[in-house]
Amino acid sequence: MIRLSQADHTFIEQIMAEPGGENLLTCWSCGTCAATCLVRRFDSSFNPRLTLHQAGLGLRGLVLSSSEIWQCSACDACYPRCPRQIHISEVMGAIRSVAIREGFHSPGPSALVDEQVCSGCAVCTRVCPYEAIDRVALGEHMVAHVNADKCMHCGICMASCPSGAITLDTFSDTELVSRMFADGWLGQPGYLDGGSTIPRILVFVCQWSVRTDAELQRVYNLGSQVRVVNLPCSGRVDPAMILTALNDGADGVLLAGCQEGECHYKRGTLLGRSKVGLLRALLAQAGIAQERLAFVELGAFDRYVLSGLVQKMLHSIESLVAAAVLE
Amino acid sequence: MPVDDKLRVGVYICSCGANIGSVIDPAAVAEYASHLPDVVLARDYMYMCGDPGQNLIRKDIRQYKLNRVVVAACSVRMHEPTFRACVADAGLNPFLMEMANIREQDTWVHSKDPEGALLKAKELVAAAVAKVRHVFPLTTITVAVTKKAMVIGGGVAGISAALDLADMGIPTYLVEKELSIGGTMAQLNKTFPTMDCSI
Amino acid sequence: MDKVKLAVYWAGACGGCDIAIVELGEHLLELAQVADIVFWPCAMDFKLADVEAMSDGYIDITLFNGSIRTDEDLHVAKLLRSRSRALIAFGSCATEGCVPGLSNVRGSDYALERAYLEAPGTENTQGMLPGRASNLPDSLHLPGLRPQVRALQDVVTVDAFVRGCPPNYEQVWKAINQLLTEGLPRSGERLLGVDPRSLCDQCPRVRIGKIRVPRFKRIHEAIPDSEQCFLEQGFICAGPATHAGCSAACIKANMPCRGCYGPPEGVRDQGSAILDAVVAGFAGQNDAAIQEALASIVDPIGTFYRYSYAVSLLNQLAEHRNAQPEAVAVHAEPKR
Amino acid sequence: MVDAARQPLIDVMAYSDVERVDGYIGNFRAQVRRNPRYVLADRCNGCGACSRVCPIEVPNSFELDIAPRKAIDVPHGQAVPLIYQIDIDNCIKCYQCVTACGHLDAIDFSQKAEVVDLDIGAIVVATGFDSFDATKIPEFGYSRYPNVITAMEMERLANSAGPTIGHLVRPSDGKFPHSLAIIQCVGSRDKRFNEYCSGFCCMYSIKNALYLKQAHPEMDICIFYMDIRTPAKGYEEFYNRARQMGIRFIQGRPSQVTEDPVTHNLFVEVEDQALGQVIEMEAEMVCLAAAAIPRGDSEQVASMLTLSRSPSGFYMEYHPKLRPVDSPTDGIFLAGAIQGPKDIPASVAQGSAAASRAARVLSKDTWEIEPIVARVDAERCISAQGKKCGICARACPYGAITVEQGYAAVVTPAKCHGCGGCVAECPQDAIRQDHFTDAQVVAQLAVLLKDSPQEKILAFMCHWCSYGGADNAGTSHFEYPASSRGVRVMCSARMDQDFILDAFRRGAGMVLVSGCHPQDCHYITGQQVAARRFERIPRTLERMGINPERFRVEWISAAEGDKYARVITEMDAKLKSMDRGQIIAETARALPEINNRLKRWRSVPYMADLLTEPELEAVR
Repeated sequence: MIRLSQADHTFIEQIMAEPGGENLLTCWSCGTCAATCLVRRFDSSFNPRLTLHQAGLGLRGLVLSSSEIWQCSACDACYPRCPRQIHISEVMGAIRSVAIREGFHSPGPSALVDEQVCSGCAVCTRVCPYEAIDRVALGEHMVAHVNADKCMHCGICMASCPSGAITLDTFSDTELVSRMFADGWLGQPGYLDGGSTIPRILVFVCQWSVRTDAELQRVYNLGSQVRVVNLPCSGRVDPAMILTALNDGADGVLLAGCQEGECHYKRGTLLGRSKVGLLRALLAQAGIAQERLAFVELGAFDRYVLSGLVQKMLHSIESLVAAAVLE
Repeated sequence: MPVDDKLRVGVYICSCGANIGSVIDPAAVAEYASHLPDVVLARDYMYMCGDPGQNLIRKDIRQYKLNRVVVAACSVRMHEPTFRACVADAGLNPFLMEMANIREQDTWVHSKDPEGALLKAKELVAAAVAKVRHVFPLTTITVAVTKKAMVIGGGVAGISAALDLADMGIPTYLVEKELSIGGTMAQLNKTFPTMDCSI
Repeated sequence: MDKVKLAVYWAGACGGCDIAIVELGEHLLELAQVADIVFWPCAMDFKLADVEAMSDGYIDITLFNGSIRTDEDLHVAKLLRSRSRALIAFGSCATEGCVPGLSNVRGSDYALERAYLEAPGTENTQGMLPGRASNLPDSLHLPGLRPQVRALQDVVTVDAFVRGCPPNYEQVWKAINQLLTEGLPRSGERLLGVDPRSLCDQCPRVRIGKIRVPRFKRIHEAIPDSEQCFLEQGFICAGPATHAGCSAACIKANMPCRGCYGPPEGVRDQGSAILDAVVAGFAGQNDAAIQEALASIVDPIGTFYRYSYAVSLLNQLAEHRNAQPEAVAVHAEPKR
Repeated sequence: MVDAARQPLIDVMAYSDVERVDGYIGNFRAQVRRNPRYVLADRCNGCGACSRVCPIEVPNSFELDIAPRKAIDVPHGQAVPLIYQIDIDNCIKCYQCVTACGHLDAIDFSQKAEVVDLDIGAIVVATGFDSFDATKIPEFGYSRYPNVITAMEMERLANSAGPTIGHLVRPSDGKFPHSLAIIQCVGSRDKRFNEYCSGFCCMYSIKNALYLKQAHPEMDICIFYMDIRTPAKGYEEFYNRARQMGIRFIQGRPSQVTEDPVTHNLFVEVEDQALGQVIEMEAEMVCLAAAAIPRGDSEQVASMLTLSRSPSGFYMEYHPKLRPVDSPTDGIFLAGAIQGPKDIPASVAQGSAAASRAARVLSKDTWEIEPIVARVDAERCISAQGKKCGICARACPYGAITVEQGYAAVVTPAKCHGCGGCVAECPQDAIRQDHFTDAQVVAQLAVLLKDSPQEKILAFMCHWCSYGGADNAGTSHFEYPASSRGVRVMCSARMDQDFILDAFRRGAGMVLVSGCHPQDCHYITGQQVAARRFERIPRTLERMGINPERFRVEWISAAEGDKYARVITEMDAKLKSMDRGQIIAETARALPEINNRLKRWRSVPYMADLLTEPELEAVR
């Protein structure tokens, strides 16, 4: 049992003294944030309303030792909907600041830098949506260093590192490639190569952009001509993976990410979109049909649209061949 | 602009229970006020607006021949009519009474600075005394009343007002923007809590 | 100890790589102490027949520069492979196709027509093209162009690589010393004479690390600051995705890196890596801004794949499209 | 409704607009425009023959545009008055209605708008409320998904007199919805839109749920709420009945509504607070309990009647507890939702209350009004000396002053509302305002700025707004520094430039002039007169060597206690950051110039003493 008499009012004051923590007590627990938050799709225990409520009661130990305070990715999907206009990610940030001051740390995971390979090029420090990476001196070299308390393990840095010096336990390159190739789905001639009799599409899906399992199930229902590979973020995609897939028998690659402004990692969807945009320009210049690669955005209100978008791409690839025959 | 023969100002400091009295000492304000020019008496009391408080003023006006009154209490928006009526009862022109707002604009907003609040209360009282020394009797203006009413809006509230006015014998114009009266209520299905129909 | 037998050959290339060897200067005398040059048509009087006459494995080390552009290049590459104990791809052309590889974008027929028929100042009223039959008397037989420019290791097995367009002479000397002192490399084993990290490790410029830019400028559009990271100024620089080894020569001349030293180890496709580095610095917060940034990158292939198109995943994909893959001696395996 | 039409003393003027109101308590004159129906009221018998033959259908706003009406029609069958009307913009003038009307000859295409003047003694304002536009909350899907409707649309769809004769159907397919999700607090209790509680939505949603559940026991009805508020008599019992009947109440505000594009069913995502888990309901229909909001024309009506609006936009009463149906303007009373969201019982009660308050005036033959009016000193008025002036007449918002060259200006006391604008504007100091004379105001300044004036903020406040705002800071207990000293006048228009200069002459550290927001001004244009005057003051001060940052103008409504406290707090901080010696030096520098400007003032009665002698001789 929690004894309210033991609640720590200085904890409330500490949080409210931090920038962004001022609105802690404004919350009246309507739950809009909890129902909006995407984190709970993969971790049902995560509940921002509850964390704010606990903090507002002054339950210092419970809040600071919980892993939840580290999980908010500051996507700010909840903020515009909050009827109390509480910038919840900022309150979370204020709680984290208090936690760090008191010796608590994020349980991770976080990105790891191979300091023997890193050249300190600063691409990762620039790309990180959380400014979690800085360059530090290591002997005569400058190398990247990840602040594990800030890292949200989105994998964007890993995808962006031109030297392949950054790794993460989840969604590693090896893991993604093996899922692309699993069961020999890649490595055989595709429809456009005259191999398969039907077009085959690899769908990279940002795990946050798909709001329900039912949505994904409808894509699976399209059968083996579609291979779905989950990504932590559309910004995680590596152009080389897309080119490899197209080379190894995928007729099309579809990258599905969050709608602009709804990215779970702030700017990942813009990165994914940019990469696809540049790749399509490269395909066009190399004389390869642009229809084979597309970025599609899934909004918070979109339901059961992904399977339709995949089918649309299948049709457009079929019509590529039909057009070639006509020529 | 006649100034009476000799100004005799009475000052009344209200404690308003604890609303004023818990932040500043009304007696201290009264003591201060008693030394202001033309002030012949200054008192503090728990509730000036209550009957005993008002009686005190009426009695003093008669007994001490007060010809100006300052009441330091709440906002004029609250009790100016009360104290004007009070002094009028005692035969004083109601416009010879002034109020100093030492509650809404003092103790309620400076509770964390009692010293500052006390100083401010004293000066507000002094200002009211200064003004009251310059006021003169005024006569209210009497106008004729056109015994008709206009109700703007024919919804449930407007209809209710119009019916009551008309039932009291007052001719009433019920002006409605829309084609028919009834407002929102006419659009409703059943109404709570009786579940009868709205029309 | 016997002297090492050394061969140098120039295939589809500009000649810069040979100059890089000549640039060794006094080191050439040291080289002469330990090595006999048995074949170097550019510098000394050797004939192809001399090589044909050698037994297999006669040459210890061959420094092969240039891409496989013509039938003759292919023939000599195969010949030198058989005669050499160690075949070294020397310079960007041999390593990854280099600038000649960009002709793969439009194909060799287009390249010939463009160069011999359409280029301004060209007078070729009879429409003669190399490698095609001509009816002129005393005409030389010129070798025909292959449909695609290839890197050396795409046609024969290569034992080691020296990067650069051209390789920096210090690096060349380091590479040669490495070969002479550490013994001959096994097939495809390593890069010679380079540093382990990407160019940024050696770049003296200041990187703030958080600066993102709304769009990219081309080098003729503005004069870059000489102290600050090119990418943070909005100039595309391939440094982050390029192997160190050149001693940051271009950077020091206030020119952004264009990637001639190829990708860092472990990176399959240099163009993808440059693209990643560039996209990372986009400041745009919405689609319109992103489109603007994308539009500021003209000639994406020339920007991202200037040196590596011939060995790129993109070129491979484009060839699929042509659906007539030519037979190659060694199928493209993951390099390095 | 019908009672009102039958009551002989009530003149129902439907389809009419109040265009203008002048006058004062007991003596208002209203200009009302009767819009043309193109059907003569005294001939139309409401038979509907015209409508039956009319070939044109247009959306019916009474049905919230979900059902049509004819171009000649009544809004609904029980309309009062039952007079048909032609929607002239959509009428094709086929004149079939004229034929159908026959010998009644009630249709008159030449009818024009008619403007009538009404003389009245009191006014009751009961203009009601609007519904919140639910499209402003995109996450609830209103207008994006056909089966998301508002509560008012539900009223029509469930109404046996409505377009579906009481059969509830889904807009997407016309089928009965077997499941219904009701979302509460749509646009209310929401900082993005309206912070207040709309008050009666809980009850009407429960009513709708109960009504539907009674008719369709198998229907799955879920009400998603933040708090259920049923405080009035019999309401809690009503709520309990709904729970007993199996209507599900889930505490939690839905995050969003999405739609299955094929079935058009809706998915409501919500955190059930009791479970602490996010749940999803698939509903065939969603009903949004849209908040009651102030009417779109409330600002316009407020300025016509010189009423004030609370921050929420609803009209402000004179006093929230003691005079809840009086408006700040004498003789004008508030009834119903225009004063704040209200349900039917409360609206009826307030209508009666307003009638009673109005009758308090109307039952008398005469009414006494405050004598705080302007008076002209004929000897000082330069018009009397034959000079051309008339500044006072131009400043008066009520036309209460007439100026004829050669004669002193004349104030009509019954027309004068006592703002004091003319007094402050008169360049000759020839007008005084009873009870707020120059001497009465300056006597206060002299006392308040006697001791340590450099540490004080002198705050001029208008009676209606900023004084009320300062009171509101008090009732809300918003603390601010005790360095301010308030001086009340009736309107910011009364705040004479000379007052401000005198305050600086006496060494005031800061001077605040505050009044109503322009639309709230109790004296129509008083605030504008003041604002124009105050605009010039910073430059004047600067020329005299006084830092213009020591002067501040703020418009603060009676509801903006927080703003009043904030302004004083900011000014206090600014003052504390200034050098005291510098303030004294500035005062000394400006003194000759100010004295020079105030020279004429000395001849105003009682002013000479106040401008030289120290007023307060406090004995310590």
